Amino acid sequence: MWKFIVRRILITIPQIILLSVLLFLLAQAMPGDALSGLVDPNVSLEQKNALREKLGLNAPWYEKYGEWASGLVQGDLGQSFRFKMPVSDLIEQRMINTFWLSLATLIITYIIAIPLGILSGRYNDTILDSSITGYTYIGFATPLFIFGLVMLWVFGYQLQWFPTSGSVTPGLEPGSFEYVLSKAQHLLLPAISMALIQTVSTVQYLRSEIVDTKQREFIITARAKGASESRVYNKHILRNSLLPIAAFFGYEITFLIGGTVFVEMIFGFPGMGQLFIESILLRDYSVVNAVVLIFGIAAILGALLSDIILSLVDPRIRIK
Amino acid sequence: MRNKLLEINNLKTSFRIGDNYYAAVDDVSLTVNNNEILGIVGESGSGKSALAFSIMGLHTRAKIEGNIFYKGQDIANISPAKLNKLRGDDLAMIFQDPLTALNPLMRIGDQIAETLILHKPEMSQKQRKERVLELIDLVRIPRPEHVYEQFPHELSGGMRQRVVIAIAIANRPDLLIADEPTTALDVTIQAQILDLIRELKNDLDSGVILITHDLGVVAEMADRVAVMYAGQIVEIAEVHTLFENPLHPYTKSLLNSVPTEGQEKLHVIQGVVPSLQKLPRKGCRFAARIPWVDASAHEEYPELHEVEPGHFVRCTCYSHFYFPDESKEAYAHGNS
Amino acid sequence: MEVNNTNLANQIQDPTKSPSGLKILWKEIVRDKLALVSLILLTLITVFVYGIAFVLDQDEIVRVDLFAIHEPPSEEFILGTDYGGRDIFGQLIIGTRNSLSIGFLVTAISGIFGIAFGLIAGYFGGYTDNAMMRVLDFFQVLPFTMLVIVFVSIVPNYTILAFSIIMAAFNWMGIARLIRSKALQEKELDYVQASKTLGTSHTKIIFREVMPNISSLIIVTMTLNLAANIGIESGLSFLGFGFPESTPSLGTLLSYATNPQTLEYRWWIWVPAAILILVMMLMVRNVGEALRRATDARQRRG
Amino acid sequence: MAILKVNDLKVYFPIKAGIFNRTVDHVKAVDGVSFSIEQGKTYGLVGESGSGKTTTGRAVIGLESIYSGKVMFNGKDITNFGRKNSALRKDVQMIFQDPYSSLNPRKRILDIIAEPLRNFENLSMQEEKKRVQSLLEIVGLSPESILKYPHEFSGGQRQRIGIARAIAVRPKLIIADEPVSALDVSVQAQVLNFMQDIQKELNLTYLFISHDLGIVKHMCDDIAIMYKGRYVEQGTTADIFNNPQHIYTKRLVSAIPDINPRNREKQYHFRQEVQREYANSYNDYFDSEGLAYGLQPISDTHLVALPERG
Repeated sequence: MWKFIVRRILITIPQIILLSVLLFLLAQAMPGDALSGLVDPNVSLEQKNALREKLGLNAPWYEKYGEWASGLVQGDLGQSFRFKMPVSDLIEQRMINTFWLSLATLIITYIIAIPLGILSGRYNDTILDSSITGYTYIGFATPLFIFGLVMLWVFGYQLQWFPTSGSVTPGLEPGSFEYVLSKAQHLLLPAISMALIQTVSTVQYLRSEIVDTKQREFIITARAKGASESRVYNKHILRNSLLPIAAFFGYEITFLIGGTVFVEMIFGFPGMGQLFIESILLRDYSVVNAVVLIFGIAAILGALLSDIILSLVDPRIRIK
Repeated sequence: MRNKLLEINNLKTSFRIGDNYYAAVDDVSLTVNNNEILGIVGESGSGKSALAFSIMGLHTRAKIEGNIFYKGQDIANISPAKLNKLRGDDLAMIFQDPLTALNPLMRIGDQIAETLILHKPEMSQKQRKERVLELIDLVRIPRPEHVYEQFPHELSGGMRQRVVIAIAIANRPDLLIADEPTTALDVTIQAQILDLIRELKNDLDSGVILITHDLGVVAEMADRVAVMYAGQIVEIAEVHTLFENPLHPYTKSLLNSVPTEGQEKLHVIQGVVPSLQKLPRKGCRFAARIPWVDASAHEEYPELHEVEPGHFVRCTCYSHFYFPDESKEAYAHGNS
Repeated sequence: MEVNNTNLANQIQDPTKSPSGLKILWKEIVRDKLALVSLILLTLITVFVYGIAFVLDQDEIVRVDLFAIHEPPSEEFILGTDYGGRDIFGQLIIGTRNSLSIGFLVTAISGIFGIAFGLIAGYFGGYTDNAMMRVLDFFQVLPFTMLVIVFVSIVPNYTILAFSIIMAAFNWMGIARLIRSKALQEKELDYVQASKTLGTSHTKIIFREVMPNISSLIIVTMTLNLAANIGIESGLSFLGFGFPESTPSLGTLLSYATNPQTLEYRWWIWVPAAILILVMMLMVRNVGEALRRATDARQRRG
Repeated sequence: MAILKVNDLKVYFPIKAGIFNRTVDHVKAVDGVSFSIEQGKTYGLVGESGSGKTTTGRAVIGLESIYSGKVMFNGKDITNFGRKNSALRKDVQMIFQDPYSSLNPRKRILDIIAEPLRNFENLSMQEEKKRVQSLLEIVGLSPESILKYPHEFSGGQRQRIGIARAIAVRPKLIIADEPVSALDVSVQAQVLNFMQDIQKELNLTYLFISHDLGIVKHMCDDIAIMYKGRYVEQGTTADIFNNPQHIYTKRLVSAIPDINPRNREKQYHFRQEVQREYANSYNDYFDSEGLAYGLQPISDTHLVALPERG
């Protein structure tokens, strides 16, 4: 098992390096460079070129990459062209917001997925199952952004149960109870919207795991032992079906990343996704780069986490 | 002293295909005594496994008609709770494929212990573990303590089959059903597993139903043999009788198609086993495979005839059967 | 005809494995009422939007008319106008056509590449497979939406084809992984081994022996991908990174709803587009799922 | 003259381990196997799962890459004969175990049987069709079947179609890998009889791979017993069955269930006795790694794996 995990971690390192190279090259291809954000637009071309040379902007790409990467390792994500401040400062609060939004989404996703998946799998081909699969069916075919808009329209504007934008009501004392409550309130609608769509794949996965496990031969062995149906379910079917779901966990992060971009835009939620879109529109590419890099690393680590969980829970990998 | 353990009367197990039910086991009656091995032979599609599953009540979507009396109690028609009291305790089963018959995510020890938890709840945890270790040792798996903690994928096929057997015999069952227990195994392992089953039968004084397609296995193991074809028993007899004086055309053909000493040409049975849907429900089911035998030789509704004590043959065609090639004709019974 | 079944398991033949597999998939759709209705509706939508788009003047539709801003539905504008006074109905038609075209294009590009990738990795296995799978793993963990947006914003010559290629470049992994795992199973089967001993070349074995045997999986996956791609395209357009500017798109119509005024009071701008996207995705999925059920049911028994 | 000569054949599969997935060792699937087959004979290769018998067959026809050793066919070295070397390739054909998977379900019988013809011979459509039809007749199927698909046939019929494909380009050697083990007893007989018939007709040589000693005894002239990639015993069918020398062979022979119930006790005791001998004299027959020793001749035809004398 340890070998498996170490090998898996070793795969992660080139992935992260490759991701950073890819992003760096993309940044090079982006119109404008660090200079355009730094200097007065009225400076002459010659002066600019001299400055470029001085700042090392004319160096070959791999040298520039080395410099950029060593900065990254020290936590230096570069400067924002537009806001004239370190990207890391710009990102910090946004990242915290997105983190809470993602966490809330994940929790709601599982709160929905596990009971629905279990019911649907256990009572497959009943009316209950049909209604649950009906939901997953429609959920699969509904783009998140449309669903988000509808949720905002219904619960934000029509019923006015939730705030329609922002992450907290302005003017509240950070750390106070009202502040936390307001944060949660702002979080809830986007998180529920995302979770309701995101959860359908988990529900379906769990359902098909259960239906598959039900048909496995060792279930017959368990019945032949004289185990009651409920015991067969709890001891054999459920246990065996839930383990792969646990391993699914890390991959959810990948799905979340795509989702936050849409949800944060729709609900005006000041997180990383919104920052990303804003920065793209402002052509503030060092911020764009940093956001994509962070999300990319999160996804890579999520996949790593999934595989590690799998290797821990499945004895076929654990004992080798 | 042999007592009647199991008595099956007119069992019919049907599966639904499309809108109709088709009987895979059709009007089967048999008995099993304790300390006796009843061999059931047949090719694929004969219904032998469906019969085993019917006895254990393991079919989830089949229609079962008829009676299965276990020690006088009709287990085809009892509540699931009562059946669960018997399964794993009085009745136990050994499955064909040891690779899939064990839960891949559960330790060997826990899988064996489960049967004890279910039927001997009064056992303490310590007693239970001791018993499991004893069982692992009983089925001759080396290093019981070690194997107790292992998972199925760490064991070879033969070892896994021993675990399956250990599960089956954990509560000293009176009736053991072995469904092709050695088909997935190598021949040297097969010999060991068969010897083990025989010894366990003697020790526990149980009745065993041994289902197989291998005539050699039956010849070595069974006390009595039932030959199944297309869902029915076509011949049932004491083992020596069956091999020395087979009567039903199917039994004879089957025996002739196995290579034996000095045989030049193997016998080939014409045609193929009909599918469940296409099976003729009237007349002799084997008639189509022996077209040279006159149609009048068959019964309209073939029944089992007791030709000598304990020897039953279905359909009257047996007395008119001969092999079409000259050389075999001499052996055929009642040449006409 | 001589149909011979030796046991219960073989009694129900896997039609997707038999020559008439595609015919049977078709039959399955016809039998499945929902899928049939979906297919008919889809065909109607397709014919309708392509037909009308043919006669509509796109320049006319996207021309800003400041005297007709935010008009509610009327006789002149069946579905009203947007903030630039442009006809919603016309945009809807052309947008749907564009969404479908892009959907097909992306599905085809990513499908062809993914199938070839998966077949080659799965068939050769070993080191080839290992190396190819590392590449695939990497692509799969990339933040798809964001990279597409970044690419879209930096590509200088931005056209519909460029957009499709960018989308396909980050979207071929799913089908490739699926095909690869199927090809891995398939190549172990004796018919592939037999072809090798009979002197047939690898290329021929991959595309003439193995591929036909997984054609139903390919069809099912491509159909489901089509639904997904329509959704992804409209999502990107919604964010403003889909179609080139001034090309009508369903996602663009929906993006107007990020304005609270529009969301609350001008339903005619975004609701029809939302419904159209939902209906199209659902219909394509219905067809795809019916195909999948047909394939699965047989495989479980076969 | 020997049509096939295999000399010290080794097929190793790498074992990957460690963090970098390097090859740390090899599974010696076939570990130094030598034999030769005379034209027109049937040579049986017997062993349990994992013995390397199938790998040996697959290596001979080029489906496994050979680690070392030599395969000579008709005096020519075919050890690593490439895909392009069609003249040699067409002379060696194979019959597969599973008749359900060895025929491409998507192809018509015509295309299945014609596959080798298309690869090795340039026939017109008309000639090709005729050839396929005559092949179908040889294997006892109706020539009208050419437009049918494999699923329309039973297991035994499919196996015969597989044989028709194998003999389409008139090979000299056929490697039959467990050709009947997936079939029911009564169907086995049909395929075995048929294999014997075409052998006589076409003067074929068989390398017959099987785990079933009864069938091998019925079919083969010479037999080799394999265990863990090595030969333990080789000889004529009579040598092996009437005078088994190696303890593993004895064990294998004693394990075959006897079809006569009267021999039950005898068989049981024989088995017990062999088991005892196996336990007692294991070290006389296997080296420290549990592998068989090199072969020593004990008669003109009979070779047994024993430690070198002296």
